[in-house]
Amino acid sequence: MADNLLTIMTFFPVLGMIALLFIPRDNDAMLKSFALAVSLITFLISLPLAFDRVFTTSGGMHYREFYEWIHVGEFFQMNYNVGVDGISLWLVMLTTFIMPIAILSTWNAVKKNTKGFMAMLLLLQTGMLGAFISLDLFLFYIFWELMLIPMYFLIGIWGGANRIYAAVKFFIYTAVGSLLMLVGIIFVYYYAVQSGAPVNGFGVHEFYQLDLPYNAQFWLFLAFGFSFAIKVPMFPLHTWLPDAHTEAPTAGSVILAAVLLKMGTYGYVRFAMPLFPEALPTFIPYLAFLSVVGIIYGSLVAMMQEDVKKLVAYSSVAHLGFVMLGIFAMNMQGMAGGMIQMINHGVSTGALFLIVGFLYERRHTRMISEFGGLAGKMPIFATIFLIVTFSSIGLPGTNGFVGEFLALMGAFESDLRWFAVFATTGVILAAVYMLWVYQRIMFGKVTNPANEDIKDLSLREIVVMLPLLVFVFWIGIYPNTFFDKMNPALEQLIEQMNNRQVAVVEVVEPVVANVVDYK
Amino acid sequence: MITVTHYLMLSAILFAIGTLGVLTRKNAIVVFMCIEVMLNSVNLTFVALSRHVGNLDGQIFVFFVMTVAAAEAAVGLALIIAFYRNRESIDVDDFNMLKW
Amino acid sequence: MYSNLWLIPFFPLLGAIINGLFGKKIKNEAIIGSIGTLAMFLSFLVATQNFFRLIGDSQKVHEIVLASWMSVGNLQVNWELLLDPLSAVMIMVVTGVGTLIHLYSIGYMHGDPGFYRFFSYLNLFAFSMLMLVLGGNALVMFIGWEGVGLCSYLLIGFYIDKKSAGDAAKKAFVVNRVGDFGFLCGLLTLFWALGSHGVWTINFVEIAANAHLLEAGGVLITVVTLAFFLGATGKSAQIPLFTWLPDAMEGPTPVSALIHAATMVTAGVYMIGRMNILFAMAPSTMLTIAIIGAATAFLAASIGFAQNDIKRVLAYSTVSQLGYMFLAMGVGAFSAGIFHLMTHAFFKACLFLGSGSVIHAMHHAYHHAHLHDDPQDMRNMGGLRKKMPITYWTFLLSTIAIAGVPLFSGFFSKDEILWWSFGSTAGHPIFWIIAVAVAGMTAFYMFRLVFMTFFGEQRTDARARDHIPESPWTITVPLIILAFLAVVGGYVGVPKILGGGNHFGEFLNPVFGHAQELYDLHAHGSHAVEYTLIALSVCIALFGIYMAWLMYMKNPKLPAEFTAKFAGVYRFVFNKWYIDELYDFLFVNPCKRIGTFLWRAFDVRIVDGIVNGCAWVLKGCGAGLRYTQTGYMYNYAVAMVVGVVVIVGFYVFG
Amino acid sequence: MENLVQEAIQNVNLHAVMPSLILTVAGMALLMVAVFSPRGKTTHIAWLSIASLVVAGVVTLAGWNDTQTGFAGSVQLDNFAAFFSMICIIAAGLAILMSDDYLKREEFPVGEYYPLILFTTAGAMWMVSGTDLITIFLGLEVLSVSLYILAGFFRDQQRCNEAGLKYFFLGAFSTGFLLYGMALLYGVTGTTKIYDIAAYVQANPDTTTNIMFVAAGLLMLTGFFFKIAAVPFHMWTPDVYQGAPTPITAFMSAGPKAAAIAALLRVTIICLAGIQDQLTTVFWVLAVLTMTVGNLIALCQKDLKRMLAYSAIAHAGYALVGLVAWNEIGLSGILFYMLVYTFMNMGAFAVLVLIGRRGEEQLTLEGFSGLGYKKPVLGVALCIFLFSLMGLPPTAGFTGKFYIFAGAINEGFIWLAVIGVLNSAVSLYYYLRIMVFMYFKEPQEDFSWVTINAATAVSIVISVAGVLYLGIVPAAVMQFAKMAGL
Repeated sequence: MADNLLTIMTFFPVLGMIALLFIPRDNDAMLKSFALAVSLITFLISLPLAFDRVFTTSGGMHYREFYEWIHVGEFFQMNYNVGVDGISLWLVMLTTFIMPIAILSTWNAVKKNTKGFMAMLLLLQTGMLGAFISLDLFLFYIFWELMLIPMYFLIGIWGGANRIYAAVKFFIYTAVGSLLMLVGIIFVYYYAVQSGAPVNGFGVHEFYQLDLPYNAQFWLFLAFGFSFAIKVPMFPLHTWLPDAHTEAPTAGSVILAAVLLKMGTYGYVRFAMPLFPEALPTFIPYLAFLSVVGIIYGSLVAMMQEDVKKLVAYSSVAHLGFVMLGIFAMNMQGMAGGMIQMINHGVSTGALFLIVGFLYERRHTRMISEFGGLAGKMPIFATIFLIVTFSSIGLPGTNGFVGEFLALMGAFESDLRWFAVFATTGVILAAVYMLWVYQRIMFGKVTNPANEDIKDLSLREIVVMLPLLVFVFWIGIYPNTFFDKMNPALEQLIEQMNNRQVAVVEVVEPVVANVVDYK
Repeated sequence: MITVTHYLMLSAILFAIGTLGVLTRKNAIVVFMCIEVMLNSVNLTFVALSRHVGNLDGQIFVFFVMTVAAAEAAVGLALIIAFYRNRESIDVDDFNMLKW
Repeated sequence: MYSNLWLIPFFPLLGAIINGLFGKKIKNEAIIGSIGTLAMFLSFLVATQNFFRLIGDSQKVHEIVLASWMSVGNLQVNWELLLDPLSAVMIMVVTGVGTLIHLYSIGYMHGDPGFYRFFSYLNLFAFSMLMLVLGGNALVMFIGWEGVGLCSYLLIGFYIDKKSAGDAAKKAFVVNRVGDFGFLCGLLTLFWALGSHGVWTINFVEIAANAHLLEAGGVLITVVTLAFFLGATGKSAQIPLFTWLPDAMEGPTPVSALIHAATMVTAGVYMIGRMNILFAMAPSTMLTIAIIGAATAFLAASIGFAQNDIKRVLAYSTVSQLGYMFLAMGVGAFSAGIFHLMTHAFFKACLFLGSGSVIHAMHHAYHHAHLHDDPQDMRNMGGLRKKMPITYWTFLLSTIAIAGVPLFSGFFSKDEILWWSFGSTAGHPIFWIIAVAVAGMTAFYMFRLVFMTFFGEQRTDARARDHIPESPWTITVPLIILAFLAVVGGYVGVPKILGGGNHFGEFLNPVFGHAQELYDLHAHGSHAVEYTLIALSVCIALFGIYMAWLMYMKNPKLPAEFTAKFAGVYRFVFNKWYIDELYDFLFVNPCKRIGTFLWRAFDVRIVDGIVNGCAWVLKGCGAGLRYTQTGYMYNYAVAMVVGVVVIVGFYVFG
Repeated sequence: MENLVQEAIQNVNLHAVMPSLILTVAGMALLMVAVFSPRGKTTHIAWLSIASLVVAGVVTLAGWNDTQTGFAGSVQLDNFAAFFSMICIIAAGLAILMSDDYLKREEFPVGEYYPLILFTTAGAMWMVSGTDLITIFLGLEVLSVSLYILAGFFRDQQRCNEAGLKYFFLGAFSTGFLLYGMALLYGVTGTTKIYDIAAYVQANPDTTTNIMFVAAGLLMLTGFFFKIAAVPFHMWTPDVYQGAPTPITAFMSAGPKAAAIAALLRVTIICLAGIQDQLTTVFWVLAVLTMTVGNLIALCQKDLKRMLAYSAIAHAGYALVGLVAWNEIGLSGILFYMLVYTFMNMGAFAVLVLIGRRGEEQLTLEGFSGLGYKKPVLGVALCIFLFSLMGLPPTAGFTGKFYIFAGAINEGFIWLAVIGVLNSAVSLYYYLRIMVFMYFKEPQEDFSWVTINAATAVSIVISVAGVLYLGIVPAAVMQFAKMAGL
């Protein structure tokens, strides 16, 4: 079990999907519960990872699995080469954790063709998990593209009014980026082969050691970075996101926000940055600039939205801006902040989309103006919404704060100080748009008669939200659970990049401050 | 004294005539004839060159070209007839149902 | 030894959780109320115990590490509490006043559907406030810092169906966020600044111990302290961020008393006190603080003249008094600032609760008479001293205290500040003049308030007049206790010159003395000067009271004439100097406009337009190209020939 | 004298032509069978021709790795030829499988149909194994002539006539150029055997600068460009593909095209290696043009068959990329890609065959509305083929493209690769649109006329299997392609 846990975890959902196809399509209840069971089992399978102490001690890859896959003489070797380290660990956990929630959240939302819906979700999960554990660029690319297909159908079939446009846009926009990355991947491989460098198929660890000329790194980083930037999404490549989010069904939005967007940021951490460290300093200022623009721009645009879901979508742009800024600080605080902020965004924004979903299920509209004064009608909902709102604002004690604070701290320590100052204004703007929307939906008198007899959350919906709330506070109050496992990997990563002569702000060794009593 | 060059020139001219014919004529049969002219100019080239390089491969080639031309003629005319049955016309301008 | 310190914030948290989760089930107000109050009272007991333990202790600074919070690279943050004289004073104030106000709320909130919610929030607030004051490092403090912000948001917006309440709540939080922006920038810059000297810490004690690594009066320290001060202005409603406090009066009156008078709004002052060494190192910042403080004090007092809403008057008075405290901090009179903070907590809490008691009564009366007049408008009051004697007496005493009449608490604290603002090395006579002027104004508008509310003929609607009751004991008891404190509270810090031993200052010395002597902050001047100043200030205060009596007791025509004469000035002052409008014009509306522009014009048209444009262009090309497929065979042939000619020609002739 | 004859007879070596010989004989025999079998009964002929294809396939595979040269070196059945022969056989087999029911539906069950496919295949085999310009030409013509007939097979359908005629005229026209090129080549080198030509060029290098030689080579290539539908010689493709009977369209787009590419490869790599630089430029330009034009025009097609025709053009462009690379990876990449393409494209057409109605009127995008719900299995199958055509993992289309672009990048043609991938990004749009109609639109009719018959189902299943197999575990076949590389 243990020695190929990852494989089992990754492909269990797709097996479940195949099994699901044999369930009669009209038996909704069974389909749902089966899918839920599959996702839950996947979560259970993945649990041992979270409790494995090995991550706290060594930052390397664990649970490695390696099988030769496509070997054609000296033409190319692709291997099935997977593993997790402290960086991917929590993203994997997030994926397996969010999936049951997503499935449970759509219990009543999905009316037509439940079978297909569940099948797509499970297929999607395999794609996401695979992408996170791949240590072979080719394998990574395959899972990366595999994610597009189910998402395309999720948006296109079960989506809203403008779903076709959104789905096609999502698909092509992300594909354009990844195709350029494909060229990059192939180039890296053949450069390595021709320069006689040791390669292990498309194994990323061998490529880390590959010393590409600066010129090549420049273009390659452009290719990889572009593809990941679309997925993140960084301003100005973000416009597919509002459409996709708004049109996607709740579960789709949740997964899209919680996991798919992380693919981009994860891609930067795992591939784009360590593979091309010499080119990195050239780009960091621009990327940091774009991140900051994303933060402010996303917030300002989110502020004026009339559609809650669009608002949340734009707020994602802002949140991911913090993630990117932290990562580009390239020091422990920044990296760790960025990583934890990925998880936070998954939890908080996921929760927000669920909340929007609850509202939509009740009123079949997402227009803020349609609501108002719900706090009196649905107190439980009000409380949960409030907590999530403040976690998304980044109130200390909730997860959001830890991420934003560390990301900013990292940026302040690095050369990105001035960007960080502007980024910090995002803290204000976040409060503005989140509190404003909360006020417009929850406070005031009930003006719209349609809201008069609106129901409070059902038990199922509460059950859906609770785990997320737990993590809101857990990460907020004791984030070390996550940092302990994250730090070694990050340290290793940063050291490795520093060794490749990356210009990062040098870290002064802490000296013990002599504590004096003043008297 | 007539050298191989003259033959080649002649065949080239014939080939050009054939080509232009295909481009300009509208009657399917005529177009087909033009193509035949092209093929025969090629034959001429082969024969001339065969004589020039001094082996028979070229002339053997010509035999095959002629047979193939014959076969094509059979098929082509059959197709034209079939088309004529349906449209009462063999004007290539009428080959225009399938476009864009 | 101080290991039970964690209980102080814990009890309120517990109360908050219990009431928050099960309050709805419990329903019974008595139980809910007593849970809340009991929680506060318990933590008050623990606080007292630790307080006296600390007095007896020679070791004045104690750090208690509860757990690790986050450890990332060179950043190690713990859940740690810090008990030193400063925090000791604060916890006493918070828990003490807090307990009384909880008790008060039982009566005041009686019958409100959100009763349990209220107590849960109130406890949660107490928890956050205690975390703020006990926090041993900047982040734990920041937890409290934001926590109180959250609670004030919740409590201001407590009446969820009142739109104005919602707006006020949002405004309060957002304005505070602007302050937090400053706080964060300051903190992060400080962390990096010290770090670049090899000390990666946000722990207060370590900061204080290593502050000397930074260049005193240098740019860096100035930036850091200014950033922190921005945070303080947000929390403590100073220029430029004071506008939220008056609106905050939308919340229930006990909230105004606890949060917006006694505790939360003083957080800024406390924070400066906590980091006094850094501020002491940055003279220019100190000057800024003093100026801002003085300006705020004056501005708010002037607005206080013209308000008719009883709570709003008190709100502006609070802003003005906070200005005092900042002035004190600015001139290096740290302990005086804290001292005034404490006394202010007593009398201002008492005043708010008193006003609450009045409003409660008026509301009750109107409700009884089915009228919808504004129970907070002083023009509907008058002559209440007969109807509610206890409220009246307590209120009067506190008013005297705030007016700075000798032998009352306000006198001592205020006088200390006045003296420092005049004689301190960081002070200046101008500060003194402004401060004294404000003292006079304070006396004036406070007594205006008293006269309009409790004296003169009853202006209340005749139908409601006879239904104005005195409040129940849960309300009056806290009033009495607070009034008592307002009277005697000052005696812990009677300055030497008045024969006291300024025990308060001595007690706080371990916190402030270090900085004060290191960077030479002390008041100097002959006793003669000091006596004269005291005399002057007292006279001005009395003059203010006299003016109030003249205008609102002797001949009530005067105010009308005044306003008629100085209509322009009056309108300007009445509309709070149009600050809100200014901010709307400068920040709020532009933001909205920019947001709309970015979204509708930029994002949709340009950014997304480019994306769709690419698709459109490609499709266009396709649509154009397909017409090369004319369907005519000879065109196809032409294409082929052209192809051949080009390809061959390119090599044969090119 | 006798020993000359002896020698000639020894030179024949029928092993070298055994597969095509089998198909030819079978074809003739089946023609007889067709004559003597009752009107409208063609199913048995279909199965017999399948059988003959299987036999031919087995024989071909049996000859793997032992190169047979026949007819005095004018035919050479090497791995390269064998690989392409297999592609043609598979294409023909799939085409026949989907034909039987189709002919009945079109009410034109005529027996000659199947022998003609066999002849085409035989011709294709001659073409791929020909090492003499004559044999290549013969193969090409045998293939073409039978295809002319098949393209215009439904003689009472005007679109079909037109398709046939256009194909015939333009085909013959291009043959002219091909022949003229061959003639000049013969004139320069004095031989028609391509290895001798190569040897001649080796012997006197100045040939490569001989304008006559260059012109001859390019003229000859245009003939092949026409067959593989490279821009600007592509214009017949959409019309013919649209008009021809669907199974024939499918077959054309796979088998003959593969054969043409094979011949192109052999001739280019062996005879014209001397002028590689010039040719690379030509191929580069043609590849880019072909990809781009094909994809762009496909963007705004409503008729499925026509859309797939343009996509076929684009895919020819991708194949040319491998030729630009002109290295082992690129060239064997082409082999692999043609196989992949055979499966995915014929699979897609097989689905079209099922969806179509008599007269082919129903093959517009709207006609596909809601297909995914009414006929889920067909829908999924078509989706797999489309994803493969897009080049998305884990389908064969991806591995194929990867193989080819790998070749180009390995040779340093980065920009070509970039253009290539951007093109496939463009192509996403029109493939996705088909799915949009299949799944995102409400059904307009219930597709009651769609009856899934065994044979076509089999062809679809085979294609799906092929696409997935070559997509997920392609190593083995890639190995074959590598060995088959020239």
